[in-house]
Amino acid sequence: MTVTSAPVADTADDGTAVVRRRFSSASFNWRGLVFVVALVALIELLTMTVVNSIYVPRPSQIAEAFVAEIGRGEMLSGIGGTLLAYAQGLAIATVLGVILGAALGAFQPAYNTFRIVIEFLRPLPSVALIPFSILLLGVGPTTTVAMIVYASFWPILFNTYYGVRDVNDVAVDTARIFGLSRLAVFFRVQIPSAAVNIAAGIRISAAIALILVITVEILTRSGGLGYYIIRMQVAIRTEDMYAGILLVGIIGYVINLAMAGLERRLVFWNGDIRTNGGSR
Amino acid sequence: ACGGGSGGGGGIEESEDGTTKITIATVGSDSGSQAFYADKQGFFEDEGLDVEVKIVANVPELAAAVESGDAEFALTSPTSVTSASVAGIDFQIVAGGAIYTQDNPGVWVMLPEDSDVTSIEQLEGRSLAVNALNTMPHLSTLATLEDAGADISKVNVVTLDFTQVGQAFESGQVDAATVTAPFNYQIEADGLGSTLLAPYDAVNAGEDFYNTIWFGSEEVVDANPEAVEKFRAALKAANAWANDPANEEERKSILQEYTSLTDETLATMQLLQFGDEVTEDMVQPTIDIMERFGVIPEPVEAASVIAE
Amino acid sequence: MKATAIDRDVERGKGHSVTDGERILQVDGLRKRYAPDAPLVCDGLEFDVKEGEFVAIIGPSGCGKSTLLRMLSGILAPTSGQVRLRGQLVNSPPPEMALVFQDYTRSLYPWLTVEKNVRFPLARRRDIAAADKTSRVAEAIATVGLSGFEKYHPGQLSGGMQQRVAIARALAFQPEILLLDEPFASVDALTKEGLEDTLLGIRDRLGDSGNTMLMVTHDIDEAIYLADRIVVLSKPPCVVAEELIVDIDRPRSQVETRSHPEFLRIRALVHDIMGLTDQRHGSH
Amino acid sequence: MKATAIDRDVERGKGHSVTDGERILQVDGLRKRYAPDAPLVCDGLEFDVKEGEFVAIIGPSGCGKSTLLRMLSGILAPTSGQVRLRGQLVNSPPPEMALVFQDYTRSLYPWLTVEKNVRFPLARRRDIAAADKTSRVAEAIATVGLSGFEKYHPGQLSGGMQQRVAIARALAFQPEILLLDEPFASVDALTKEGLEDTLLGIRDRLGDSGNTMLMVTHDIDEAIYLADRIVVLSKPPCVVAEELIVDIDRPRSQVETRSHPEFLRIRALVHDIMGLTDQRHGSH
Amino acid sequence: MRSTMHRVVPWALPVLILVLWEVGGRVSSSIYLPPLSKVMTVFAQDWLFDHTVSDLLPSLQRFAIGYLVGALLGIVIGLSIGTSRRVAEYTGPTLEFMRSLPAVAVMPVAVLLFGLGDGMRISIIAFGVLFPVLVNTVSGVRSCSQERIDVARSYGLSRPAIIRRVILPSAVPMISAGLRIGLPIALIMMVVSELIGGQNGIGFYLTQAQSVFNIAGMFTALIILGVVGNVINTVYTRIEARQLHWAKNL
Ligand SMILES: Nc1ncnc2c1ncn2[C@@H]1O[C@H](COP(=O)(O)OP(=O)(O)OP(=O)(O)O)[C@@H](O)[C@H]1O
Ligand SMILES: Nc1ncnc2c1ncn2[C@@H]1O[C@H](COP(=O)(O)OP(=O)(O)OP(=O)(O)O)[C@@H](O)[C@H]1O
Ligand SMILES: [Mg+2]
Ligand SMILES: [Mg+2]
Repeated sequence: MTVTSAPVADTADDGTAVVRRRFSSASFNWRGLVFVVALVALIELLTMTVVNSIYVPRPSQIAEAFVAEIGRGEMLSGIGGTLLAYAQGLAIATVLGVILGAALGAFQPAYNTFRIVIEFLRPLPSVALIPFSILLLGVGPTTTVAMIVYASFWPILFNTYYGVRDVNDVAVDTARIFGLSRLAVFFRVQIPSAAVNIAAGIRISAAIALILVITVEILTRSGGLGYYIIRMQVAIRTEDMYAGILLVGIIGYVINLAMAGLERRLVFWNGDIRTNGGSR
Repeated sequence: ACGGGSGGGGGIEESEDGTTKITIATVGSDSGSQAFYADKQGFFEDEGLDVEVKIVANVPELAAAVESGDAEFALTSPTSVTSASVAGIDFQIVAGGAIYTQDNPGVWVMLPEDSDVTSIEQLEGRSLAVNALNTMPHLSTLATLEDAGADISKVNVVTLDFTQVGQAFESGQVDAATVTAPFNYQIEADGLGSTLLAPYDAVNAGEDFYNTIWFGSEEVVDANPEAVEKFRAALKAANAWANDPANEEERKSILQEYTSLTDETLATMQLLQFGDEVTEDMVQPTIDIMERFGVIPEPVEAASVIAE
Repeated sequence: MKATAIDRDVERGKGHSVTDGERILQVDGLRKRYAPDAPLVCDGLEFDVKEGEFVAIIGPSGCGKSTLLRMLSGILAPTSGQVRLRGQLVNSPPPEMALVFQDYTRSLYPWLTVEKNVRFPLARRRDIAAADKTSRVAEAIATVGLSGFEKYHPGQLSGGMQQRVAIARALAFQPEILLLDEPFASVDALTKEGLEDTLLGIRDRLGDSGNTMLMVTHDIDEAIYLADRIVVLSKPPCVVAEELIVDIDRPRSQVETRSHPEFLRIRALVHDIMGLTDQRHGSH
Repeated sequence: MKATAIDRDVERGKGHSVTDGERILQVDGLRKRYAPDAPLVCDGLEFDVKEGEFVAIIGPSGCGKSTLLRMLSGILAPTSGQVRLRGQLVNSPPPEMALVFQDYTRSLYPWLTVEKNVRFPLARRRDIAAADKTSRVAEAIATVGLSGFEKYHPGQLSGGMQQRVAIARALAFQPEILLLDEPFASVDALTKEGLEDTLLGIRDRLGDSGNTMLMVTHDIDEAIYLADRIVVLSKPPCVVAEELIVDIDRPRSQVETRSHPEFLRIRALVHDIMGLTDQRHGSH
Repeated sequence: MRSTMHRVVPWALPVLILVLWEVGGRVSSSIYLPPLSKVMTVFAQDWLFDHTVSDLLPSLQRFAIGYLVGALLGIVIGLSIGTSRRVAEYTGPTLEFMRSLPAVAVMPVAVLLFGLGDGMRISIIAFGVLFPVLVNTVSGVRSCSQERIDVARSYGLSRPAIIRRVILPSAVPMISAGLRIGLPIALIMMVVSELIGGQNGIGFYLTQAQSVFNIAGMFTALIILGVVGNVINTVYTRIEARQLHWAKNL
């Protein structure tokens, strides 16, 4: 869902135009801004006229509250802890997910052994597991991190599993022919082949992890931006609550932008090279 | 850490400078605010306690925090201590929290602004929102309804977080709701609803009872009588300070620090009163009402959940 | 060497003698650069194709033949210059054209069976009756010798078989202009002979006004055997190094044509030119 | 027809005259069926390869040549029968062997540059010094005429260039036994000549004890020019239809060898056999 | 012989875990780890068949509708974003923003739009499923090889035809992975959505059990979720194995 190459690209008059457009889209996306502005304006209009609820503040009010809260510092005070827990959780989930997913994908007996347990654990909502986690890890960042790992681990695991399992035979056989060990084939062929899938998995999880860190903070009141949001909700400061949510969305957007940039570098060969030619 | 309270161990350690370190868990609202005052006003320190105050959300998390030894004492309602006891978890009440009094009930049944309901039995056949089933707000409302002659099986009870009630009233999704402070003030101020009655009146025939209490696991409580004493003493001092109308302004400013309530909300809010001694007759009514509506299968003696 | 150079000039003159009306394709100053900082691949290609003509394109590996075909077929935009089809600028794939890609593995659809792959371009065509489609597909599959493999998926076929599926797909489509990028590279000698004659058959059936074909090949004999004209590209950045008219009567036949004196003359000529054109590899 | 049949028998005798000690590869009753309900692809293949021998394998498209190479190299298990390398059963890829796949597009790693693709099989080898690796890689890339493209990714190369990267990779690896599956299919005539001579050079440098090579090709001239022996496979389910000894002196040269009487004799013979073997396509 | 092994092996680990659970529950005195047998007793009491009818079925219905709506939206939006740079540029930032919003943030809006009934719950499930499917769809579309698209273009297929007949099938393996990732997320969102304004459902049962320390009850709800997850997944894998055997040749 990154704003990058489109295989059936819009017709360009010549190759260079396409190239130029690629660059402009990488630097600044004016269209996206226009869309956002239009959408916000529409909501503003709707909240002023049709939707008249005190529980749905107007975008302008939220913006006002956002600026005020930034100034007051309260909203930002917990952000460090939130981001730290987020980063730790996502990092652990990525490492575990890639390693285990790849192992399961490369080694069918392993998948067979763990299949049922995995499928059993996967749909358990982390929300329901929080009490157990508190019991084991106490209230605080450890529980938050554990819950993030639990929720964001699965997409990475499964995308990696599929990517590694469906790697093309010729690529693997080539490496085997040259006498690479199973492990070397795994790291040097299967993992890079699956990189496209892994990247997509991480991108999904990057969002899930952010949702989770906020949700857990809300549910356990263990500080951070989530606690800010719930405190504002309980204090009936709706605008300020939405200001907090706006901040979450902005953080999510920035994270995604960074992820997409990273992905473009890591799996640069995916489609990009071909479309660089400027196909019409 | 799964074993009952093993994480906390039997003993609470005393540090080198003679202070006792404990962790307590409470909720971030007026009903759980004693700890904030004790902390801010130095009542814990006076007793030689070094207390870490954690804010935790709901009953399951509070219970888990105590069970795992993450916190020595925590605040909850008598109903959940009773439920835990029935489920075989040995929680003991160590100190009092917020008290219901007739002129300061803390919980109200509210109606949306344009409601044609004038008395509670008219809710028969309509929908009533409560924040959670089998809690005091829910059970007391049922008792009120039943006492008024309504058939409670015909009341459509839905669970709805307090924070959502205003929106539900605004869009006409429910016919009534049981609400705590400060939401009732806000709903009234916004002109979305009005107060019908206080359901807690039906719990103890209008007499005082505990709305919230402090508890710990039996193991910890039994093994650390001194720490329990110190904790009680500190809370007692905090209660005296908090219940004194002269300190209202200061109390509100501390409360605001923890809850982020706005000045306007605080101004309209009637602050809760706190109690020190936990007596059986201030706990038993809540247990009885639980039994009345079948939340617990058999009667429980209040004495069995109150620490010596 | 000099002599052949003169020879070539004379022949190039011939190549240009087509009148405007007969030209179906005009390639005009075509240049291509894949990225702003990449080297030039095609540096001003310039040639015409007559209606019904069979043109073979040869040139060293990596010189830009596939790039040229992609630009002709309108799927790749040239950096400058233009392709005209009956005078119209080509800037998107024209409906009367089909291209058989060099990379057959990737150009087949792995989720479709052989039969469905061949049927693929026809599926949406309203102007052809369903029964007609089915017979066209079956015929094309039979032509490339794959009858019996209709229900296979591409992944279950050998390289040469996959390549033949791609050819069958183009044949079933029956385009006015057929572009072929090394279509017989992975096919054995006999099958290749058969397919060459199939192409000639299609061309001859309709005479000069029939299908126009452009074929990239590395097999010089094949180029001469099939083509009316051979366009020789230089090493990259490629330009048209030579255009050679193959003045051998049709219908041609594998045995007779290949021993025709003109065939042998052109063969020697091309060998010479190729040696001249690509000096990295001297012939041993 | 009769006469050639006798000829062939005589030659087949020769093919089998190798003694046990010289045999490096033994193919013994190899059968392959891709799925239990799929038709048989190979039906009891049987032949030997001597140490240092150059064997060309030809046969109709889809007959099972790639399947055979995959079984020889130990990446595909035969349904029955066995492959022995110096008497050892081959059931996983032996370290002294390398295979250049027919499907070069997929056997190159798109995330690696040309240089890194070629270096790929060497990277883990402890027994070669880093400087040695670098020079081997550079040399292999130069041999296939791709100097200057070291930093390109496969997706940026033409088909023929990609195929040459795959060849360079195998050359840099310097295996004792090199299996090649239509390695020059997408390469132009000149480059091909150069690469053929490269292979011969490698083979001749070490004499009879040197590299053993097996090459699948569709180009009959190429097979004769390069090979010591040609194994002709029948149409599927394939068996060894013929084995022909190519008794032409080495070193060979493009010009002389191709006009050698023995070359022309075998050429005619193979053309004849191929026509007989695959009767679907009569030669025209 | 091999196929029986194939069938037995996956059950080895689960059985082992169940045995350990029973033993652990008996040895440990912790109220939070009731032995399996006790959980199964509660299971029989509660789920045969009172709560199955009153809680499980309504939950599953919401799950099914929400999942389908979310998956469909994800594929459609994913395809339009993946195939058109314009659409990607216009909607990208907005979607990236929305994707990071926790359910609590979406819930008030959902309540506003759909009320407290099933509509709200279904929309929340759909919201949860939408993004994983969407992200994977876009990735799948982007990894479709250019040759494959060019072939279709050279045969004069229209843009929508190319999307439907070339790009969509190419992206199917990735979409399928997305759908599979979305399955448990839908189950989770189902539970989360039942926490508010709930009158029935597994999530509702779960919170009730939690509030009265009915730990065995909590476990039965978790078991049900796990079993449902497994069943749905098995069905899904079967379909996938039958339809996607060509995926290796992409
Ligand atoms: N993975 C597979 N699954 C099923 N059948 C296969 C598979 N690979 C090859 N085959 C079948 O095996 C036969 C031989 O294929 P193979 O690739 O060995 O042929 P080949 O001799 O290399 O042909 P070519 O010269 O066209 O490359 C073909 O009929 C093909 O359909
Ligand atoms: N997508 C691409 N991006 C960048 N460079 C490219 C791309 N495709 C081709 N090239 C470059 O363009 C040149 C010509 O490529 P092209 O595929 O047209 O050659 P070709 O004549 O078809 O060669 P071959 O006979 O080997 O197929 C090569 O040098 C190659 O590196
Ligand atoms: Mg090419
Ligand atoms: Mg083959």
